[in-house]
Amino acid sequence: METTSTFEKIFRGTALLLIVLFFMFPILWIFLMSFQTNETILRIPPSVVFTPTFENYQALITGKLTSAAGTLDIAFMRNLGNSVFLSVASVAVALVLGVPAAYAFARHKFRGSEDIAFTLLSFRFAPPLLVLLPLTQYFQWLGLADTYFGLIWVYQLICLPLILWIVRGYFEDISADVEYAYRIAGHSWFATFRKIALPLAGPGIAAAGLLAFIFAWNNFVFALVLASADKQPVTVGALAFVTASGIQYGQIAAAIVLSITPTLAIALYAQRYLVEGLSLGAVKG
Amino acid sequence: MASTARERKAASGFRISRKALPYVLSLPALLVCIGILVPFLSAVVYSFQRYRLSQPWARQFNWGDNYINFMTDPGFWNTLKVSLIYAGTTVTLELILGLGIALLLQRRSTVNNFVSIMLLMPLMTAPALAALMWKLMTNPGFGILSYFASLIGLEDFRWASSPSSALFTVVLVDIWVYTPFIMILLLAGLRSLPTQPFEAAALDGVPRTFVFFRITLPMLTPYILTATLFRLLDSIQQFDIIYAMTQGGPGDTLTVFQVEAYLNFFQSTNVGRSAALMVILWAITYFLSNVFIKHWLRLRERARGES
Amino acid sequence: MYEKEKDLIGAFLRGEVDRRGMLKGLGAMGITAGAAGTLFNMMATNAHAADFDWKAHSGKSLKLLLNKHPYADAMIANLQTFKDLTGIEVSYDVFPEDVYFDKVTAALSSGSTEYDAFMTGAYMTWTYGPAGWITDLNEWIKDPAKTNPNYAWDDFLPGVRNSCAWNGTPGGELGSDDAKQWCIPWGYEQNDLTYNKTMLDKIGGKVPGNLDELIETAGKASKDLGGPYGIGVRGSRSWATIHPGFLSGYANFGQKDLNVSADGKLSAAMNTAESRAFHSKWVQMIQESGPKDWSTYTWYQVGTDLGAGASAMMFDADILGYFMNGGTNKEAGNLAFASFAANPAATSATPNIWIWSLAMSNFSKDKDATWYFMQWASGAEHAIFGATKMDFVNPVRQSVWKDEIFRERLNKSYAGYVDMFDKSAPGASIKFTPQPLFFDVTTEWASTLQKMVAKEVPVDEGLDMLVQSIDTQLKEAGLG
Amino acid sequence: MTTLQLKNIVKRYKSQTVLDDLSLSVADGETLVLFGPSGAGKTVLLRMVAGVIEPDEGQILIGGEDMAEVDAEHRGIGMAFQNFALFPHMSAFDNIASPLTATRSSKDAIAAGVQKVAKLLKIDHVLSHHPKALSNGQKQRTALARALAGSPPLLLLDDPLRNVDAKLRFEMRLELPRLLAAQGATVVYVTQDYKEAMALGDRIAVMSQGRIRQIGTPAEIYLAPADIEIARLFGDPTINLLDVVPKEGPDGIYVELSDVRIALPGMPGAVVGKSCVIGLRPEAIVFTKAGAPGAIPVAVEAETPLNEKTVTLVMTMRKREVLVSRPAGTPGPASGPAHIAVDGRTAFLFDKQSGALIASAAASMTRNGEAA
Repeated sequence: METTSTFEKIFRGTALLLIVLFFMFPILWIFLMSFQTNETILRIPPSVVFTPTFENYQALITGKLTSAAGTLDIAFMRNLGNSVFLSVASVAVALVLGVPAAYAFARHKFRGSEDIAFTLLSFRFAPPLLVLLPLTQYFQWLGLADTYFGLIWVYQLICLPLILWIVRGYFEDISADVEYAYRIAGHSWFATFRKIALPLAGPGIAAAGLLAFIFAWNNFVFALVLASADKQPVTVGALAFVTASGIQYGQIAAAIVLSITPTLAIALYAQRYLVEGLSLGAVKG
Repeated sequence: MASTARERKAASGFRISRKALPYVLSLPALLVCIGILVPFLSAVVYSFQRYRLSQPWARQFNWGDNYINFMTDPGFWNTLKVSLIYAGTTVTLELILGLGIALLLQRRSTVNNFVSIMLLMPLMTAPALAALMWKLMTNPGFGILSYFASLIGLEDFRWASSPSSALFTVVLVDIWVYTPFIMILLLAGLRSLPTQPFEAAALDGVPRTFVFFRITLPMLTPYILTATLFRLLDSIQQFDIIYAMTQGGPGDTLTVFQVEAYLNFFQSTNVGRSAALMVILWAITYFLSNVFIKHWLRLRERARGES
Repeated sequence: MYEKEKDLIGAFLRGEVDRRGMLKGLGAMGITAGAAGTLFNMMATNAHAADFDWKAHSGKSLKLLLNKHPYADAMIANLQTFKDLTGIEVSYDVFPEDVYFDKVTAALSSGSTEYDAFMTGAYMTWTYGPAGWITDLNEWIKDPAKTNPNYAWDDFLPGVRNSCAWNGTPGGELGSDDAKQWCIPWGYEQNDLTYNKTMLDKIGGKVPGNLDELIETAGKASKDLGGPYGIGVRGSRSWATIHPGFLSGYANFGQKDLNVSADGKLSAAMNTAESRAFHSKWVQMIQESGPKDWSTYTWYQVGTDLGAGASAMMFDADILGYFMNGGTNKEAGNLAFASFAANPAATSATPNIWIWSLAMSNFSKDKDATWYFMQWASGAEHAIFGATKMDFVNPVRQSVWKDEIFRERLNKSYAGYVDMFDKSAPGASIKFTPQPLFFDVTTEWASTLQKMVAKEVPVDEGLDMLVQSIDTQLKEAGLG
Repeated sequence: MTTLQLKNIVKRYKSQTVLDDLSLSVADGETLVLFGPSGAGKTVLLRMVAGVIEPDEGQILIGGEDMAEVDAEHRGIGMAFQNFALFPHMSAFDNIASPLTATRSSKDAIAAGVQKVAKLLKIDHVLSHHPKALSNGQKQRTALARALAGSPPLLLLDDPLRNVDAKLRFEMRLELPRLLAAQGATVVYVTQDYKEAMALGDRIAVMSQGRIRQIGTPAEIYLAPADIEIARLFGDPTINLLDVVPKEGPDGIYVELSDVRIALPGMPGAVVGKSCVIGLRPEAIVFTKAGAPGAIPVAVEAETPLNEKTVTLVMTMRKREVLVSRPAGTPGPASGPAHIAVDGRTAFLFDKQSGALIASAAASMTRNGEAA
C-alpha cells in the first residue's frame, strides 16, 4: 500500500530516536541520580560513572534521612500512600457520579442538558485558586478542613468534568437501538445501563479514569491548602528534601522516581485501554 | 399472555418516571459541583471589595475599583500579555510536535505501542516535580543540560534565570510534560480514522501532502479541537511549572495570571486584587471554552447527521 | 549518685548560682558535658515542678504547625521532656519550607482552630497581627501566674526581642513601649560573611572588610579559581532576596526601605544617591562574580554551592554557613566566618536579622496551655539542650551565648563564628520598616534587582520606577 | 396474543410533525404491515409502541391497557430492528436469551428456549459466536430469534429484511409467514417493500407524511389504492398514469388513448368531463395485433427483461410513455412499431386535482396473484 523509501525510513527512525531521547532523557537522568550521593551528583562536569548507592531509597522507605544536620524524620511513604488513596478514591467517586451523569447527557436530551453539561465542564477550566481560597473558610465552618472526605470532594473539580466529557462521547457512540433492544427484551433501564451501556463504554471509561487519575495524582495545591501534614500527597512530600541545611538531590531524585512508579505501573497495565480506548470515540466528533 | 404487561409492571415496584430519570442521574454530579460554585461566587464578591487580610478594618466594597485599577496597571497588562504568549506558544508547539509524533507512531506495531507508552511518562510526572527535575538539570554547576549547552558552545546559557531564556526554558518544560497529552489524543484519533478514503487516495495516486491536508487533517479536527481546548485552558492557567522554576521572575518576565494571583494572595494577602485577577482569568477561559465547545458540538452534530 | 551535682544545678535553677558558676563547678566535679546535660534536664523538670505548677493543664492536647527546620527538629527531639513536665499532649504538622508560609496563611486566613502555635518570622507577624490571627503575648509574659519565675524574659537578646514587638502602626518603631509582642524569638540568623578559607588562601586574598573589597575579592576568586564563582547571594523573585546580605549591606550605608513622615505617612526611600551607589555596586558584584542563574537563587542554592565548593564566599545567614560547614558537605571544615560591614565608613556591621519565632494562633482553643508550650520551647533549658546537642543555632538567649560549652563547641569547628557574633550582635536588628505591605514592597524590589542584573533596566531608572510604583501602592493601601 | 390500539397519536420533533393525529388498531393475532416510504414515520410509530419514544399526544393501548405509564420492559413486546441492534459484547446465545433472562427463568429453561427458536431459524450451530463473527444473514436471524424467544404477545418487526441481500430476503419472505403463524402473536411489521407487505400482511396500513393513507387487506389496497401516490407505491413496475377526460358514449363511459376508445364499465357518471388520471397496471396491458379491437399503435422504446417478467417501455402516438409487463418467456416485440390493448375493467380513475381514487373499474378483479 504505502511505499516507503529508504530515505523516509531513515528520516522516521531518526525523528523517533530524537523524540524518545528528548522525552526519556530527563527521566533516565533522574533515575541515575537517584542512585547517587549528593557528592557525586554535584560533580562538575557531570558524569555517568559512579558507584550506585541505595541510600536514597533506603532513607525514603525507612523514613530516616541523614543530612548535615543529623537524622531527620520524613514521611515520604505516608505521602505516597496518601497520593494513592486520594487519587484512587477521587477517581472512584468521580466515576460513580460522573458515569451516570454522562449517560444522562448522552442518552436523554432533556431540558437544559447542554447547559448543565457545559456548566459541569466549565468547572474543569475554573482557575483552582479562585475556588480554593474561599473554600478553605467554608471547609472550616463545615468541619471538612483536614478530612480525606473534603479533599476527595475538591478533587472532583479535577476528575469529574474530565470523566463526564470523555465518557459522554462514548455513550453517544453506542447505538441507542442496542439499548432499546435490551429494554424491550424486558430489562429495566438500570439493568440495561449495567449490562449494555457500561460494558460497551468500558474502554472509554477506563481511559477517562486513567487520565483523571494522572491529573489527580499530579495535583499539588489542594491538599497543601486544605489538609494537615499527615494527608499531604507525594507532590508536596517531595519538597521535604529541600531543607534549610541543604538540598538532598539524591533523595529528591529517588522521590520523583518513586512517585512516577505507581502511575506508570497503572499506565503500562492499562495501556491498551488508553490508546485504543481513546480512539474508540471518546473525543471524536 | 394477554395480561403479561400488567404482571410485569406490578413486579417492578419502585419506578423513576422517565422524565425525571436524566435529572436523577445527573443530579449527584451537579450537587457535588454546586458545592464548589458557592466559594466561586464568594471569590467573585471578594473581587469587588477592597480586601487586604492585613487591613481587616479597611475591608469594604469598592465595586469595580480593583478592575478599573488594572486598566492603568502596567503589571496587569504584562500579566495578560505573558499569559497569552505562554499559552499561545506552548499550545502551538505542542500541537505541532504532538501531531508529528502521532503521525510517526500511527501504524500499530509493538515498537510503536511501546514507544507511545514510554512517551507518556512525562505526563505522569507531576508538573511541580518535573519543574524540580529540570531545575536540577539546568543548574549551571552540575546540571547535565548546562553541561551539554557548554559542549555546543553555549558556555553561559542561563536557562530560567535570564529574562531572554526564561520563557524558552519554562516552555520547554511545559512541552516536555504536556506534548504526550496531545500526542495520545491525536494518536487515538489517527488510529480510529476509517481506512477507505486513504486507500482510495493511494490507489488514485494522490500526493501525500494533499492527502494529509485534505483528508487527514479535516478528519482529525474534532480530536485536535478537544486536545487544544484542554491544553489551551490549562496552559493559560499555568502555575506549577512557572512557580516552581522562577516564581514569575526574573523581573516580571513570567508573572502569568495564576502566579500573580497566588503571590497577591499568599504574600501580599491582597485578596481583592487576587480575586479580581482570577475572575478575569476565569472569564477568559469561559469565553474560550464556550467558543471551542460550540464549535465542537456543531462538528459532532454534523458528523452524526452525515452518518 | 550525683547528689552534689544535683544540688549545684538546683541552685542554678533557683537563681542562686549563675550558669558560668554552675558549669565551672560541674567541671570541677569531673562531669562531662553530656552527663551535665542529662542531669540538667532531669533537674530542670524537678525544679520547675517545685516552683511553678507545670501540671496545671495536664491532660490537654495541643497541635503545632512547624517548618521543616533544624530548630523544629531540636524541639521535637526534646518534646518528651515537655510532655513529662506538663502532662500536655503535643502533636505537630511539619511542612517543607517551600510551602510552609503558604500553609500558615491558608490555615490562619480560614480561621482554622487546628493549630495552637506555629513557627513564623517577624516579618510575617506584620500581616498576621493586624489581621487578627495571632495573639499579643504580653498578657502571658507579664502574668506571674502563667509564666514560670525562671523564664527570664530579660535574658533574650534585646535587639531580637524588640524585633518581634510592634505596635501595629505602619512605620511604627519595633519594640516601642506600646508594642505588642506578636511572637517569641526562638532562633535567629545574622547576615554576615561566610567564606571558604582554602579558596581565599589559594588566591591570596584577604577576608574582605567592606563592599568594595568584597567585589574585588569575589572578582578575583571568579577569575583565578577556575570554576567556583566569587560570591553567593540570593536572587529569586521574593522578599527573601532582599532581607539577607542585601539589606544588611544597604543598612550599613544608613539607607532605609521607607521613609516615615511626621504624620505617619510612608513613602519609598530607595532613590537617594547613596542607595543608587549601593545598588550599582551590588548589581555589578552579581554580574561579575555572582552565580550564573542568580535570579533563581534562594537560601538553598546559595548554601549548597558554598558547601559543595561551587562558590568562594557568601553574604547570607550565618547559620547557613554553619550548616554547610558540617555533615557530608564537600567543604565541611573549610568554611570560616567574619562580621561584615559593607560601608568602609561604618564602625561595625549592622546585619539585618531573620528570627524564627513562635506565635500563638488567635484561634487556639486553649491559649493558656499553648503558652505553657511556648514558654517551655523558648526557655533557657530547651535552648541549652538545642544549642549543645542539636543544631539550635543561633540561640536568642544571652545566657546560652555565655555558655562555655556552647562557645567552645563553636570555636572548635566553626572558625570565627563566636567572634563574628560578638562583633555583629550589637548592631543586629530588623532593618525593615514594619508595615503591612512588606511583601509587596520586597517582592517588587527583588523583581527590580533582577531586571537590573539582567541589564533590562539601568539602575537609576529602575529605582525611580520602583519608588514610583511603591508609592502608588502605599497610597492605594491608605498608608502613603 | 393481544390487541394494539393507537388513538390520535401526535409526535413532533422541533417544528416538524412526524406523526399527525394517527389512529390505528390491530386485532388479536393479526399481522399488520406498516408500509410507506422512508420518512413516513413508521419507525417512530413502532418505537412508540415499544415504549422507547413517548407520544406528545394520544394513547397507546396494548391488550386494552393504556401504556402511558408503562416502561418498555413491561409492555410484553418482542422487537426486531432494521439494523439488528445485536449486543456486540454477547454471544448469539446470550443475545437470544436476553428476553428469557429478564423473566428470571431457570438456566435449563433458558437454554431450551434458545435452542428451540435457534433451530427454528437454523442458527443453532452459531450460538457461541459473537455478532461480529456472524454473517449478515445469521445476524438477521439472530435478531429475529431474539425477538421471538420470549414468546411475546406483540411482535414489532422493523423492516428486518432491509439490510440483507436479495437471496436471503427472498428466502425469509417465504419463511416468515410460517414463523409468525407458529408464534401466534399479534404482529406489526414495518417495510418499504410492497411485495413483503402483500406477502406478510393480514392488513396493510399505508403511511406517508405521518398519516395513515389507507388501511386494508393487500388485495383491497392493490385493487383500490386510495390515491395516486399509493397506487404508485404498489406494483412493480409502477403503474401507468395518464391524463384523461372520461366521456360518455352509447356503450357507457370511456376514455381515449391515441384516439382509441377504452371502455370503462361500472364507472360512475359523475366522472364525465372531469380532468382525471387513469391508472393502468403494466400487467393489465397486453401486446396485440394491429387491427384487433381496441388496439393502440405504439412504438417500442426499450425492453427490460426482469427475473420473472419482461417490461417494455412503449411510446404512444401522443408521445406518452407506457410500461407494459408480461410474464417472462412470453412473446412480444423488442423494438419497432407495435400495438397494445388495454382492458378497461382493470383501470383506476383518480381525480386529477386531489389525486384521490374516484373509482376502480373492477374491485372484483382476480389477478392479484400475478401482482405479488
